[in-house]
Amino acid sequence: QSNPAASSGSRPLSIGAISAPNSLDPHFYQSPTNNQTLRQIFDPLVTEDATGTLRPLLAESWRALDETTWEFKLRPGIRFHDGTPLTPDDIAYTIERVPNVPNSPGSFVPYVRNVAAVEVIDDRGFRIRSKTPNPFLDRDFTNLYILSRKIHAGAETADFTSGKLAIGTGAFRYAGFTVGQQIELEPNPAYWGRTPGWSRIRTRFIPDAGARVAGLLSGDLDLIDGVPVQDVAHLTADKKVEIFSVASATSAYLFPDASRDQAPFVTDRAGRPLDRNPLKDVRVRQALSLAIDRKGIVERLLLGQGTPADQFAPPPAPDRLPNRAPIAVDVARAKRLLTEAGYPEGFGLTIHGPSGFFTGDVAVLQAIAQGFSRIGVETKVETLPIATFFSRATNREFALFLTTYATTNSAELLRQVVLTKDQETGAGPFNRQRYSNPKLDAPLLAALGDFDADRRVARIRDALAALEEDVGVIPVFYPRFNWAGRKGYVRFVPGNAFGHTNAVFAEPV
Amino acid sequence: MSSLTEDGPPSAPLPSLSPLRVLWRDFAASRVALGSLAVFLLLVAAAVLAPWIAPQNPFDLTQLDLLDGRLPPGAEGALVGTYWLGTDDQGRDMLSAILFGLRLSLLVGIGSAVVAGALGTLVGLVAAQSRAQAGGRADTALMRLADLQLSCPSILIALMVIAFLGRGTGNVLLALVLVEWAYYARAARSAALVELKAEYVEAARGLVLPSWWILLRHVLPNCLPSLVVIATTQVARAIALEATLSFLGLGVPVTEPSLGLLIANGRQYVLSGETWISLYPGVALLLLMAAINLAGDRFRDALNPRLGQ
Amino acid sequence: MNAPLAELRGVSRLFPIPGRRGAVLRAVDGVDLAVRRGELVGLVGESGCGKSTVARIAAGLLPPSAGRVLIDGQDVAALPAAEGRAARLRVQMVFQNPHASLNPRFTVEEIVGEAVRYHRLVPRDALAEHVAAQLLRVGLDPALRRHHPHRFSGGQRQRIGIARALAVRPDLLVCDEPVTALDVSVRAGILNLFLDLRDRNGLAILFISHDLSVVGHICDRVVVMYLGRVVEEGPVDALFERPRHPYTQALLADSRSALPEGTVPVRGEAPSLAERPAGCPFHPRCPMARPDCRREVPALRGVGEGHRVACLLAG
Amino acid sequence: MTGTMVGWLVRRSAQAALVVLAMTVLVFVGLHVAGNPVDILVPPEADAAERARIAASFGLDQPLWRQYLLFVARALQGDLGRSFIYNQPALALVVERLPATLELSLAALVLAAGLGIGLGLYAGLRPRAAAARLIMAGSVVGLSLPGFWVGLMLVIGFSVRLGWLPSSGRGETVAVLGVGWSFLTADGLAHLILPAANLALFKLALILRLTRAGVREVVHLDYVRFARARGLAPSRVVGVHILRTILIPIVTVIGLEFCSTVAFSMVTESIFAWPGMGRLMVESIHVLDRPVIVAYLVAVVLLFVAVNLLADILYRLLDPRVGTAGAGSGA
Amino acid sequence: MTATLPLLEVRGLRTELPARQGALNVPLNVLDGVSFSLGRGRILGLVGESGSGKSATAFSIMGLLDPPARVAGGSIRFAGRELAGLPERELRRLRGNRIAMIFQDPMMTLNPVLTIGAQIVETVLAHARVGRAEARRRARDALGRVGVPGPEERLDAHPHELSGGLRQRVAIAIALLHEPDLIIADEPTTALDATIQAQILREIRGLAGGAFGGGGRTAVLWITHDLSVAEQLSDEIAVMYAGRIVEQAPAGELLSRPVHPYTAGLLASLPRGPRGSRLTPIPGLPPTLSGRPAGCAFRPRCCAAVPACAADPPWQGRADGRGGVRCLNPGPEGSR
Ligand SMILES: Nc1ncnc2c1ncn2[C@@H]1O[C@H](COP(=O)(O)OP(=O)(O)OP(=O)(O)O)[C@@H](O)[C@H]1O
Ligand SMILES: Nc1ncnc2c1ncn2[C@@H]1O[C@H](COP(=O)(O)OP(=O)(O)OP(=O)(O)O)[C@@H](O)[C@H]1O
Ligand SMILES: [Mg+2]
Ligand SMILES: [Mg+2]
Repeated sequence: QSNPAASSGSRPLSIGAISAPNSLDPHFYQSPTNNQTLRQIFDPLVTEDATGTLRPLLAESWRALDETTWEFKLRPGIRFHDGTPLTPDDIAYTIERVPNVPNSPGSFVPYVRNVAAVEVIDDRGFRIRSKTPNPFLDRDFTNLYILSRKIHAGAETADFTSGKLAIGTGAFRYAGFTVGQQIELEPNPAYWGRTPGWSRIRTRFIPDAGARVAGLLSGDLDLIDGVPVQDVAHLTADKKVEIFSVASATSAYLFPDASRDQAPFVTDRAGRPLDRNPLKDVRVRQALSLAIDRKGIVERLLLGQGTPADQFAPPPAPDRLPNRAPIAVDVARAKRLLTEAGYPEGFGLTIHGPSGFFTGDVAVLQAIAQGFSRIGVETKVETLPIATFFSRATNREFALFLTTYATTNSAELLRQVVLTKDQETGAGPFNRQRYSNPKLDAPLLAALGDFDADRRVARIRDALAALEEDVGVIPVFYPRFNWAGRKGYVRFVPGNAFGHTNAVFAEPV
Repeated sequence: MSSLTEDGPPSAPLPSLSPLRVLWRDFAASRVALGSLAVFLLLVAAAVLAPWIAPQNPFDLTQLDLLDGRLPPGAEGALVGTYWLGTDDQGRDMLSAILFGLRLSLLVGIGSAVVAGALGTLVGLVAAQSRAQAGGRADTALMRLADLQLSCPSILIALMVIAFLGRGTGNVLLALVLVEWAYYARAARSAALVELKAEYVEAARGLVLPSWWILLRHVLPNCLPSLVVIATTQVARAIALEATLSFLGLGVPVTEPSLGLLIANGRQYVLSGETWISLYPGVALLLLMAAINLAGDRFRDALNPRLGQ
Repeated sequence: MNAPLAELRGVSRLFPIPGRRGAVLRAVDGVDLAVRRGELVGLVGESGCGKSTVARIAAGLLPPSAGRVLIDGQDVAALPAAEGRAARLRVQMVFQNPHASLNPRFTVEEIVGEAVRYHRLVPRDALAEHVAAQLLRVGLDPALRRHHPHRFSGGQRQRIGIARALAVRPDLLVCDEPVTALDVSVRAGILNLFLDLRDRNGLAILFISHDLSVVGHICDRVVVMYLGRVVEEGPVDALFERPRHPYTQALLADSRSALPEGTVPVRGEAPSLAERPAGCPFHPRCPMARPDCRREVPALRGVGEGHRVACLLAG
Repeated sequence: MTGTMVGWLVRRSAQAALVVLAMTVLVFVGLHVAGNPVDILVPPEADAAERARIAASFGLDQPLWRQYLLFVARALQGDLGRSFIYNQPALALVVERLPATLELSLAALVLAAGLGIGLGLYAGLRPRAAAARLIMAGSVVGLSLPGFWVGLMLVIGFSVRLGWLPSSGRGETVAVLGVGWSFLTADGLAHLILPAANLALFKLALILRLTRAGVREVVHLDYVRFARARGLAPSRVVGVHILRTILIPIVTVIGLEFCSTVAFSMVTESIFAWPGMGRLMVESIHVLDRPVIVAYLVAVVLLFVAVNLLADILYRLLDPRVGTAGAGSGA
Repeated sequence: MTATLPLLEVRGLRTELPARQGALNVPLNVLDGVSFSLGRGRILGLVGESGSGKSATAFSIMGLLDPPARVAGGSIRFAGRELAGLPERELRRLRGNRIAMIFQDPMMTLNPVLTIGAQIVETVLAHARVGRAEARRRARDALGRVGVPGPEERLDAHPHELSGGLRQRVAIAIALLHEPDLIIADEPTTALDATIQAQILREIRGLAGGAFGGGGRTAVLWITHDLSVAEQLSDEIAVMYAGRIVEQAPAGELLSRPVHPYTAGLLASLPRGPRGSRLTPIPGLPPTLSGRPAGCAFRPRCCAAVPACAADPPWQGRADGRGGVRCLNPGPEGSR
């Protein structure tokens, strides 16, 4: 039924969210949950939409003057919630503050480490000088929320979390926060842009999927995120509920140990250790990739809530490889490849994955094992709680593991995950299997400093192609994110491809 | 009840039955107990014979087909004829999965009860003996150890065990034993303390029998009834805890689901109406528990020669 | 007079009082007691005066806090382990409660044969026979050996307890109120059994009871305890005819007739062992108490052939 | 009496401290083996330098023994460290959520004890009644169905289908003594019912069975018969003479169960989005937030000691024969 | 003494215990036609072997049989009122008020976890509409009446803090609270020693004789297996065997001139004769509940049994109306 008071701004919105921010300090912890939640109170200079395209926010316009100088112009008349006007110096303050947030478990430093100086031009314009050429500098500012030197000088994380200094330029104002439980917001009447017409927003953190869905169905909640795939169909059919979804920037992939001569958890079919590592052979990796029924996984396990992978980079990344067909199952070819590689009988393998890290992770891993088994690779599955999974993966304890990475920037994806690991330059921090491929490294490193957009994209695609050819990772699928809301009460238009709920995108109907 | 026992012995001696026969006769006197035992044995037999009677080996990934996932009961499948109880998301025949899961749950539940029971009982007896005869230092130490266990959440213990040793059925068993021994230790200790004060124990001391002999031959059998009660609930608790661990992603391997894991997995399909995925394993678990508890109750009574007949 | 088979010398026993830290209760206070071969000694006294404690010390079930337990003149505590065990086996106890003193889960055979088997007192193949012999000895049908104790009457159970004790071939039976729980006809059978054992096997028996008619009938000697101390002891005839201690006198008077006319009845309850009165323990209830009874603890003094009493007034 | 009580308390506290110490060693070693929180927390954009900085800021770059000694030194001054992910004092974080968990656990226990004892009494006094048999059969169901499944069923039944009770969250709270309690408001109470019922189910079955067994034993005792022979009303015979004697083992079990209730509240809190420390603990385990785990355990051990103490005091009220010595040994 | 209606009149009381034999319901007769009567101010001693049904008689009168045992027949008239089949509510009004009971074991009859005072007060409140203070005053008086020293302090004591003698006196005080017409005492002194037993017997005697406000109108049913106690205390003694009263007679006469062979056997097993001489127990064992022979149940153990004993021996009343015997072959020398 439609509410008579619809869109009059008098309706509250009650959200059930899968996870909770750990603080209201926008520079304390760089995570999608924190970023999405705080995006309601604070604004970045630039933002990224659901297709990975950058859009102006606090910055009205920007351009690179040369390889190390970027000029930004702020939107006029922006004020913080307490009335303090936004000035270019606040950008300088924000960048100064980032490295000085104590005890951060994951700070925004990587975004600002390259900044050499901020130069104020006038009351709206400023320049950012970088230490080395960085064609992605604007992208680095999409998650960095701007604070005010006047308001926030000397602010500690606790001051934000308590609400005292949770003062931003965003569409909503702080109205209450209990760590791990809920956050309450009210509209910012002085917002420069349009605010969704909610009288009040209460987001409760409900990690259990069943509880979120039940909360929606029982009317306790108006909008939920992280709708489990198995509930999408019946919620879609439900007359009182509407589903909203977006293709995510997440790529779920298998990471084989292709570099060591001997890998753990690889055996012959009888369970005896092998004297060489079959995963080092590109044909074996290829065979494994061909054994996976990606379509089946997406259709049967994810119930259509995703896309079978055709390459490593996810669809919202503008610079991914064009015109790729999804990788089809080809058991015959896979077996042939195995035989060519010297494993006509197959071998034994244990594959690992996290449990409860992303939708369907456990089920998908089993389905992958099903596929592997079908080509003669006798596969065992071991899922681990994330608490131990990532540490063990980092310690190179696995032969092949399933995980995800989310970004709309293929260059970043490659640099973080598959670029040859280098402690000095900090390259490949997530290259847990120590993958190294010169044919990938060369074009990628060149692209990372290239200001010519077209050439850069071409180089990135070269790198992606090199990875594809070598099957350095085995991409599996790209999930879809779903929200469910009360039909006729709320409409949710996801503004980016990272999941999590942000009331800025929720409109009353 | 003393009046009852004054009912003297029969003038003509009964044929002497071996103690086990007597136990059985007393046990079998209850029809409910016999029924429960039959159900229990049936379930055990089904579990043991699972590899031969199940239509499918649900632990063998090559026998599963994603395309048969989440079929309702009675559906025809590509790989196995009819899925009488439907399939789960991986295309596992639920009937086979329940049979195999029963195996694991029995192993985990009864295995942990047996091991933890033996260990805990031993600890409890030693503690009681120390309290009754030797000033109780060992008792204090052991009971504080039990406190340590009892105040440490079982889930955390399980996490640590699995962190140390990896996920696996054996490790789940170990975790459950670590979690449970203290219950038995406390129960055995308090029962043994009562028994150690009994006159027949004193009589045994008078016969210059050693303490360990008295503990094992006299005290332990008399503590058994209360331990049997604990054991029946602890089997339930172990299976439930294993299910909870699975729910939290810490239980048995996902490709070899126990009943608890099947229920945990099926839980996510309850709202979407695919209730069979968790319902049938739940019914199997319920049946198992009811059989164990009812048979256990009767067994405890049968263990008591006074209540026999 | 033959040498004592078992002897308690100056035996005391303290128990901590629950709930009161440091406070102790002197359940038995300097008791001397001797039992000779073939002698039936009665031990009587008010409930709670320490009879069972004395019995348990004598049977080696409880170590004394002070004093010594001698068997055949040797201090049991000082003997080497193996001999100590052998010595302790020679004194066996029969308990008051025929219910509680038999393990309900054992069959008669197991109850009687257990210690014999453990100590290898008879060859393995002779065990069944030995057990049967013990059962016959106490008048039980060996055909019942596979039954559990709950299927027996109180009297029969008590016989099982006695058979268990006899099976290890003891020289002394310590019987703690063995017939209190039985009714008269059954009691008669058990008492006969004791008399037989004494006469035929020369068994010595320490017999605890508060039924004076029974004690008077079967015992050779009587020891009277009050509040943890021996107040009077002597041959049964002498003591029953001329009780010297006022407590013994009261006990005898009351047991002969519960409603005696004319005598001065003993009033009041025994004080608790924890608040033992100074001086003679009996003085607060004693109809003849004198002022010095309040100060002086009377020692046992001989007043006749083997008859000793601890009372200032008895002369 | 009070003197020994104090001594006993002191001894008990010393033992509790030992337990805590042993537990912290276990947790340090266990979590160290389990994994490295940095691996879980680092954002995707992080580079090696950032990782090193994070490790250093948590003190994880030190060898484990030094981390432990540092922890002990700080703990002695009452500082259990800061949460890795919340950057708040871990103890404060836990204590802040303690009331919610306590409230849930106590509500569950009260429910379990109230219903369990009531139904157990009934089943024990009328063992042959059809209702009694039904109750006993029901108790088996309570023992065997996993709580996380039952929880969802409760939600589907009472929130989704019937719409009687809210499905999750804690509802309105009222501050008493500086902490918020939800059982004092109608809304809060409505939120409390389902999770408490879910948590109570297993305990309910256990207490029920225990009570029944106790009643069956006591009902034939002489003093119960004597109480009836004195013409006392059945309510008094049952409520005072029977119940008080069987209450001791029940109180013991309730005391023991309390801790498992707190532990199992993790699951219930997750299902019902109950903002208690169990949920915090689950989340902390997932990210290996050691200071919070340690603080949680310290809080639980202290609770355990307190509950044991309470149970001992209750023993003494219930049964005057229990002396201090007995209680000390009873543990 | 009093020619009026007896206070308690039990006629043909049959109490049975359901049992199965195969598929058949074969109730066991715990009491098999017990009859006796008791006038005001009189004391009847009830003696007999263990398991003969003495307690069952008491509990049948009180309506406190342990289920599934139940009164299956006969009548129990108390002050002219039928008790068998009286609803529980009515019975409750009588219990502890007009009919009081004292149990055997003073340790077991008082609830160990309640104070003495609480247990007396609750009994007062169960039958009298008085305030707590008044109830407590009455409790104190009751303790004083049975000679408990320092009654005020004792009220706050727990049973385990009192000696056996004191505990039993508390139980007696409770029995006397409402000045009952009938006291049923089930072996109340078995656990006590001679001096304490003597004190209690004196008190009971005084009670029936008019002390403690009983006005000499209180009747006592005294169950014991101690024949000498029964003799000293009672006016008449009834002897039970296997669920029946086999002989009843004035106390002195019964013991000096037993008529039933069983009574004679009981007397013979008392210690007498020279010290150390053997006693003479009754041969054989008492029959089990399920194995009671038809006819005279004592027959298998009786040396004077004749074939006719296999038929039910009738009750032969005494000429003076004070008792009788159930035996075909009675005689002072019956069993010798
Ligand atoms: N193990 C013990 N711990 C503490 N006190 C004890 C212990 N054993 C006996 N006592 C106390 O010692 C005293 C003497 O007890 P004992 O059993 O020897 O008396 P008794 O003469 O046998 O009494 P009864 O005739 O009632 O059997 C009693 O006050 C009793 O409470
Ligand atoms: N609830 C019951 N269940 C089974 N048998 C019972 C029950 N109540 C009584 N009996 C039997 O009834 C008979 C009479 O018992 P009762 O207690 O009246 O004997 P008693 O004469 O009081 O014996 P005692 O002198 O031992 O107290 C006994 O054989 C007893 O076994
Ligand atoms: Mg004694
Ligand atoms: Mg009786």
